[in-house]
Amino acid sequence: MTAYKIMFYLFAAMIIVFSILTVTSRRILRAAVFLLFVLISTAGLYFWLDYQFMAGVQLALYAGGIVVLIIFSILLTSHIDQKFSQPHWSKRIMAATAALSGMALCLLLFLQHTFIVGTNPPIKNDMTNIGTQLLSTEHNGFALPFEVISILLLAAMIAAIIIAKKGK
Amino acid sequence: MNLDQFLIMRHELLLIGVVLLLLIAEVFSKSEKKHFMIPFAIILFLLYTIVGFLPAKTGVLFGGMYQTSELVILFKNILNVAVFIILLQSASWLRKDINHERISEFYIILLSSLIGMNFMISAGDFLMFYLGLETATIPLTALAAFDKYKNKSAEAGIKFILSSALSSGILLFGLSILYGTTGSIYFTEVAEKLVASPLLVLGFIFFVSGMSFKISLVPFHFWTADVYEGAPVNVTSFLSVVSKGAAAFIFMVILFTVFKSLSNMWGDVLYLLSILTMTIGNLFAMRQKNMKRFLAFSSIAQAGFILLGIMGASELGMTSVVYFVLVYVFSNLAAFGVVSVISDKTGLESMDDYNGMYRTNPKLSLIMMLALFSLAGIPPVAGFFGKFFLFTSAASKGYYWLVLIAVLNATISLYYYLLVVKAMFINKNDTPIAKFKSTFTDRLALIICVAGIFAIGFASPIYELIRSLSFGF
Amino acid sequence: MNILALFIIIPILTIIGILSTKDHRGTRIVSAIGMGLQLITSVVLIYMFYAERNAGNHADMLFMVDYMWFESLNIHYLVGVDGISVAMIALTSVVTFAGVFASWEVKDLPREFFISLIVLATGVFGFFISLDLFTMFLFYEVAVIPMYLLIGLWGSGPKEYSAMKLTLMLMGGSALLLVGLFGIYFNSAPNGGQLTFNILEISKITIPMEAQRFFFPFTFIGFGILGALFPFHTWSPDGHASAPTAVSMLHAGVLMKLGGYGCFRVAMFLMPGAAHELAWIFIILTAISVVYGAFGAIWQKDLKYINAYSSVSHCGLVLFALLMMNETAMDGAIIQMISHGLMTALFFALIGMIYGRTHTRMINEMGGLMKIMPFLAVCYVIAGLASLGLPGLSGFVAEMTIFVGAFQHPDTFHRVVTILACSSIVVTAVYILRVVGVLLFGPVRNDEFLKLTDAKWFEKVSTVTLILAVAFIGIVPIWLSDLIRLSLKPILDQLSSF
Amino acid sequence: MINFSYTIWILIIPIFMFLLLGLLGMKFKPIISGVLGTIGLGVVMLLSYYAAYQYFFQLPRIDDAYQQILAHNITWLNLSASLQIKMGVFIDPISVMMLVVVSTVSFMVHLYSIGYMKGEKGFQRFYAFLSLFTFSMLGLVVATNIFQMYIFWELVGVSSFLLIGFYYERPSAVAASKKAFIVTRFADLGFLVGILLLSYYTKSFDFLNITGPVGIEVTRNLTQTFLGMSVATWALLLIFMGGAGKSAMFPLHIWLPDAMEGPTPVSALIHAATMVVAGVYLVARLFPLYSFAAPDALTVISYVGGFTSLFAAVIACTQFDIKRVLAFSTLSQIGYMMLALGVSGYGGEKGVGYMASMFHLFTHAMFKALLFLGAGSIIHAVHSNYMNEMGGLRKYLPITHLTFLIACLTIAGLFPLSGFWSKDEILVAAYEHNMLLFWVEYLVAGLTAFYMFRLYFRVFWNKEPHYHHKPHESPLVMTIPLMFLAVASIFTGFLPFSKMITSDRLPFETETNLMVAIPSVAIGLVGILIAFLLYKKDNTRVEKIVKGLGGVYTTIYNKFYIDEVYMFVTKKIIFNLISRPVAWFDRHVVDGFMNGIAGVTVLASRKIKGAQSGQLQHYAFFFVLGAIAFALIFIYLWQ
Amino acid sequence: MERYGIPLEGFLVISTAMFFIGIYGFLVRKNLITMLMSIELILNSVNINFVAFNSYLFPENMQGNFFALIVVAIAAAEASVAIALIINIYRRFSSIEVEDIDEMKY
Repeated sequence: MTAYKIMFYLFAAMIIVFSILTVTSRRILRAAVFLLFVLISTAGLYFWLDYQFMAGVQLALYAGGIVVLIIFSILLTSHIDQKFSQPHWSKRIMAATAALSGMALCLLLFLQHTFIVGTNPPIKNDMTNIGTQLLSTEHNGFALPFEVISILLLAAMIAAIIIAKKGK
Repeated sequence: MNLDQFLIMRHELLLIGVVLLLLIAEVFSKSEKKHFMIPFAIILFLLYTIVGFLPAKTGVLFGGMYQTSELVILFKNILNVAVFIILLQSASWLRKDINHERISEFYIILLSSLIGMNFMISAGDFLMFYLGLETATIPLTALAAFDKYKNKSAEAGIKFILSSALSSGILLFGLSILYGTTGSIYFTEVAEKLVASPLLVLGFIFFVSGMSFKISLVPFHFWTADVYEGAPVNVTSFLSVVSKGAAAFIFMVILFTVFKSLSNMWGDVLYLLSILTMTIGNLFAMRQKNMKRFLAFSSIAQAGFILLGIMGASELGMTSVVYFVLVYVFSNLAAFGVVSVISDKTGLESMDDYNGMYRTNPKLSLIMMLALFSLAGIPPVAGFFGKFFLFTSAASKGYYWLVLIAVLNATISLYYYLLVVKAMFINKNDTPIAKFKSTFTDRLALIICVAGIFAIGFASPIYELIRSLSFGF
Repeated sequence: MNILALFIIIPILTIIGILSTKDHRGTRIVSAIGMGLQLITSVVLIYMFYAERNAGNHADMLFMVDYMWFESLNIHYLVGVDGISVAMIALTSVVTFAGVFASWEVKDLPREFFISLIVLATGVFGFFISLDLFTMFLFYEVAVIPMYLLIGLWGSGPKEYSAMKLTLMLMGGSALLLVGLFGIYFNSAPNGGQLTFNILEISKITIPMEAQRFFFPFTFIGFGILGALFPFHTWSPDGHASAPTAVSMLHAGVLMKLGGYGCFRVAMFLMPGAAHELAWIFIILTAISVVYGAFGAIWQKDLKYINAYSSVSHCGLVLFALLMMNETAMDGAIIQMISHGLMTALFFALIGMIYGRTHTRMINEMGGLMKIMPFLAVCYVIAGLASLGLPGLSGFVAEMTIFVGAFQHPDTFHRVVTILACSSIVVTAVYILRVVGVLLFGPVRNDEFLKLTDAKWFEKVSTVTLILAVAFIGIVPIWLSDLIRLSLKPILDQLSSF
Repeated sequence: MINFSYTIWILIIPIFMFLLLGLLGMKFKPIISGVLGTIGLGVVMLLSYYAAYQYFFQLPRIDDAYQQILAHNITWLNLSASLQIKMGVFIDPISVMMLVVVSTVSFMVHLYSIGYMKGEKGFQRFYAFLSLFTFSMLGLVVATNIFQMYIFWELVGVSSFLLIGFYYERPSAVAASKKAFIVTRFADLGFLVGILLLSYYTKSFDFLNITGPVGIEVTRNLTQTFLGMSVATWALLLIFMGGAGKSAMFPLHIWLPDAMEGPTPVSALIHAATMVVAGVYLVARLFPLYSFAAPDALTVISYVGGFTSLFAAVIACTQFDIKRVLAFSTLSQIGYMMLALGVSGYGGEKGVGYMASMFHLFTHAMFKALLFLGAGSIIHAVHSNYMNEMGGLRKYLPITHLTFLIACLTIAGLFPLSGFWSKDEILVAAYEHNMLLFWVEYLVAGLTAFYMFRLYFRVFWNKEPHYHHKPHESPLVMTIPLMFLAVASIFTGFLPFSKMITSDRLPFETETNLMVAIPSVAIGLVGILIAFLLYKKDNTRVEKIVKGLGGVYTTIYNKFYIDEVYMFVTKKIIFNLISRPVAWFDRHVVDGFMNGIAGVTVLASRKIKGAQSGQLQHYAFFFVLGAIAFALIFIYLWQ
Repeated sequence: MERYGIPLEGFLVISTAMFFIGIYGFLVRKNLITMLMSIELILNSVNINFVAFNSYLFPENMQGNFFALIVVAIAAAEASVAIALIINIYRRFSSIEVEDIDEMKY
């Protein structure tokens, strides 16, 4: 049992437990916090995999951005101390059945599948490579998505503004 | 970026230019004189549309992430025309006081969405495809809620974004599986490395579910009706024509190129989906009273017919799909155009309000009738040709029973289209919609649509052109 | 310019003419002129057809025009006529012409009415001249769809229900038909090569037997629905009952003939093997149609229902005779189409005119009309006599030819069904005489009716045109019969090749 | 060689008159229509006489036999390479004879009607229909082939229908016309099927072929049998069915008495003299075929004829409507003719029945027309059909009385009136062939005399009822035909029929068989005597007899309830048990099924509406479930 | 296929679990914001997949990595628009309970 293994299991356990808590917690702010934990644990997994850049983005954008946004909206729209009533049992059972059967199916297929492994030499996952690839217009270069996403973000921003902006 | 690349990416780049121009104009415009944005945007877009028709280069850029062909360019042009008509139709709606503050935003969001679609149908890998898809969808959800003083519009927005998010989540999960099993996100590489395995099928099905959401195929269609009903009419027409058309196109291209080797299976997936879609869509459409909701379900059923074309898995099939989308653009926009005109003038959207409309507004009623006949596939309007070729495509693969079911469904669809015709022409009404004169832009839009409805069917060169650009396997 | 193009162009010009008229009067005059021209054109066509034949042109189809339309699918705009189509076109012209006059006094939205009527007629003309399955199907649907508006807007009674039912059932029929057509198309090049919708080309090849067996029923029933094949005929009574006069005329008179025409021109001509194999099923169905329709008519009280059931019976006879697949019977079948077209149009015209006066179609509410409106009553009697097969009128010629033809099969099955079909002439007499007796003869039951007037001039034009046509065929049938007979040869050759 | 092509005018004139009077009649004064029609018919009559004269006296015979001449024969319709329907004029002894009969009676009726129908509404129409009828009947008579005959046969039926229903405002007339048409139509169905059967085997419709050696050979050699009878027998029996319908043989007789609803001249023309003998004519026309190919059918014919004659005579004794009495008498007499044909052989002496039948047809036409026209004259005078409302008319209607008496004596078969000669030949034929029928015919002869004189005495003698206004003799235009026909009734018996009209067209000699003739006259006299005793004076004897007979009388009076049986079959079985269920079935089952499809669709639409609940999470649930279900299906179930 | 003793399947199990937990949450949570959180779980699980596949199976390039990166960005955009819409809903309906938002149905 190496430290890596322990860390992995720790992150795994955290992710799963906090995920479950996120979707079951009856206080909304707590749910948001649990979500934050899930995202952070995920970032931990990325670190574990040596994907620092990805982990950083995860922390900054996801944990830092989205969760804050969510909490912000919670504050706008909800009473913090309000406790939700449980959803109707039939709904829960139906949803659980669907989710569990889907999960069973997916896991079964994942575990049965023999994955092929890439044969080319691995590329070093450092900032230099990430930077060049991000701006490369060649094969395996991601300049185009990088540019396009800015349009998406611009449009999303305008969209969010016109909706959220209070009218006269 | 040299000129060649510019020419290849002409549509996207020009469109981004248009959006930026609008943004600049918005910044420098006085807040009480926003109206001028309307003609400005329309003319700008018209120019862009015209430029789009000029001969262009085709090719692959960004190491395969972006690709374009004559057919893709043609399809982008079709979308442009559709959007142009929608812009015309939305002019008088935007002119209303309540929308005064948000005119340019409307254009910017709409055109951004179009940019997304252009990237989506030009995508050469799943990342660009997904990115384009989201760029096309996310801003649109805001447009669905554009009438933000209406509960229904707000409801449409939230339903749209949440279900769209769920669907893209599932789609993404499918894509991740595809990536995991093939090791690439590039279409060409995935196609090469594709080996049928249960996991791959799972990924594929998740991908299909996500796409089905965009094209509104049963049982992934439920959002459609609510969103179409709640959204402003012009946004609805954008959703039902442009958005759906683009999604159907790229879906077909991906099936034809990436999943070529799975064609046996996806033929059957589509078989099931199309039966479900046509039937359920029709069954729901039968009972609708709200025109927008009615057209929503009818457009669901139409999507089922499109699948018949895709199932042909051939040049013929691709031609028929593109051709049908072209026909569908004009027919559906004509129908939505009429709904939009009436909704703008009177605020009425229920089928019962249309009773006796022919006596007061004969031209609008006639256009509506032609549009509905075209949707139902009645000659001599173009819809007949569109449907006929779709059925030909399915029949060419021997799906005769499916064709039978489809045509029977077309008969059911005729039933409810005739209900509208009946309302307008036959039903008596003491207080029909008063006679009114529609604005220039509305009329222009409708004239273009009607011309399209008549011309496309008979003009075989259009069909032959598409055919010459199509591919199959 | 090819004469066949006129059959499409004249109606279109007429529609444009109608659109440019200002008032009701102009509308109907333009329609009358347009359809009059159409009638003249069809007479010229007959003349030209005979002239060509006499000049030694023995091609199967004359006046052919072939435009490539959708090249990649090999869809052509291909038209041409043989004697049968010529006869059907003449029928259509006559009935349309009479129909325009029968609807002379349409009050509500006359312009729309005449336009729809002419669109319908255009569809029918197009159908009869088409030699390409695609255009044929296109025109078929063009002909069907205006019915909805025509019945729904200008009809009477439960018009919306009937209009919807009729449209949907016919469209349902076209669903089957479309599958059949696709079946033919995709089997039109069994040995490789270009697929085609061209009827003449397909007839030269042999569609594989399995395909024939599968697609023949689709095609035949698809057309049969329009031809009121039992048990798919129920649109007909309701539809006819609710339709306005001219529409009933055109529909029963011409549109239902599309069914019979399609059955032999497409289903039997292109799939002769299956036609032989499966004929017995359809012979039984059509024999049922014949007798069943006649018995159904006896019990009806509404004039239009009576006539609708009688149409079921008579149209059943058409399909019945076609399936006998010999020269005489098929000749009779086509004469019967024409004959039934004319006399049923006459019937509906008269019923419409009577209804326009009495505002009822229930026979037991009327009586003694002979005294009140002798002209119409006499015409009605003539129509009735034509319907029950009185020599000297067209019905007799048709029925006798059919029976003689059907009797050429000496086996018991054919004999029995033929005799069964023959017996319809008695039942027909029963219901026709019942109507004539109750409606026209006897005392006047409602004194209100005594004030009513006889036919007006335009009504006379309408009925006299039809009566002349009926009598012409009845008295000198040989012209029509020979016109048809010569054109049956390719079809018979095709059928006998199995 | 004599050219008979002018005979076509015999057909053209009446049809022209029909069109003229039918289309333009309303433009003329009534009387002009009548005169025009009569003149036209007069020309036709003269042409017929001329043709008869030429045929019998000028045309050279071949091997002593009268020739069969196709004066005209044009193709009317091509049915197949071998079968054509032709139209033409066929001249042979019986057709010429029928031409004479039809044109004579028709002319008399035309003339008579000028007086009888005077002032009737629709006078022109009447004449138009009369012309149409005459045309059709003449066309039937001269038919060159069986199909032409069928065509005109139908036309005759329609003319009869139109004329019976002449008083169209009278429901009984309408009902009668309908009945006549439908019953005969039913019979014609048999005729048609018979024609089809026959022509299928002989490959021809032409009389020259099918009654010539070839046709007979073909049909005689038909060994194919169906239900124990040869196909030829079937075909000819079916054809006879058609004849029986037109000639009102039992059990298809029911329409004839009702047909008396038509104007009386029509009854005289159509339902006494001409149309009703078409059946006899048809059998005579095909006689060689019957005789050689289907003797069984002939036997059937003889029994049907014999039975009908007895049956009708019995009923005639009880009827009170004078026209109905005459109608049943007609039935009875046609029964005679049929019987004569049925018992006849072919050729020479053996063919005496055939000759007798034709002979009786001829004389019967004269005296029966006379009877009807006389009855018309009576009705014209007293405005009633019922003999109860008549009596003592001899004073008022002297000419009518005299001519009527002559007719009664003729039909009773008293020497030397024409009825005697023709009936005698029939009895001879029956005597030689079938004793049972022979005795039946004796009985019928007595009954005939009885009921005719019952009628005669009731009308012209007996007690005089109270007349609303004094009856008066009919005008000259009506009495001239009476007198002409009376003369004809007296003298036509002397025509040498066996020299002219025989089964093989060869003349032969006949002698009166006194052993047959004398009893028959005696029986006739007995009948007259009984009638004299019962009806000369008003007395109670009749009532006593009626009472004595009880139910038998009622049954006879009600015509053996045959009409009721028919009514039961048509109303109850055809209408209620077939048509009504068919109509119901159509509306509810067939159409119900179609509507059911629509209903199911609507129902399904309503049932599934809940899925679109407006709840986002339900949508999502369906989404997920759909995706998983598709995955399961295509991973595990799909091959 | 193993790294530090942990096979690829370990990641896949985590991601799958997270994915379906997210789905479950989306299906049952009554509050629109919590539904949005479930969406984030779903997207996050997908990212894990991409990254794990990239790292374990195809380290020759960074497709999975970048895909995940872009997904994060898209998720952010999506979340921002969604939140705007939720706020809008809150203004109109005075509630962000998903079950209250059913004006349009059938």
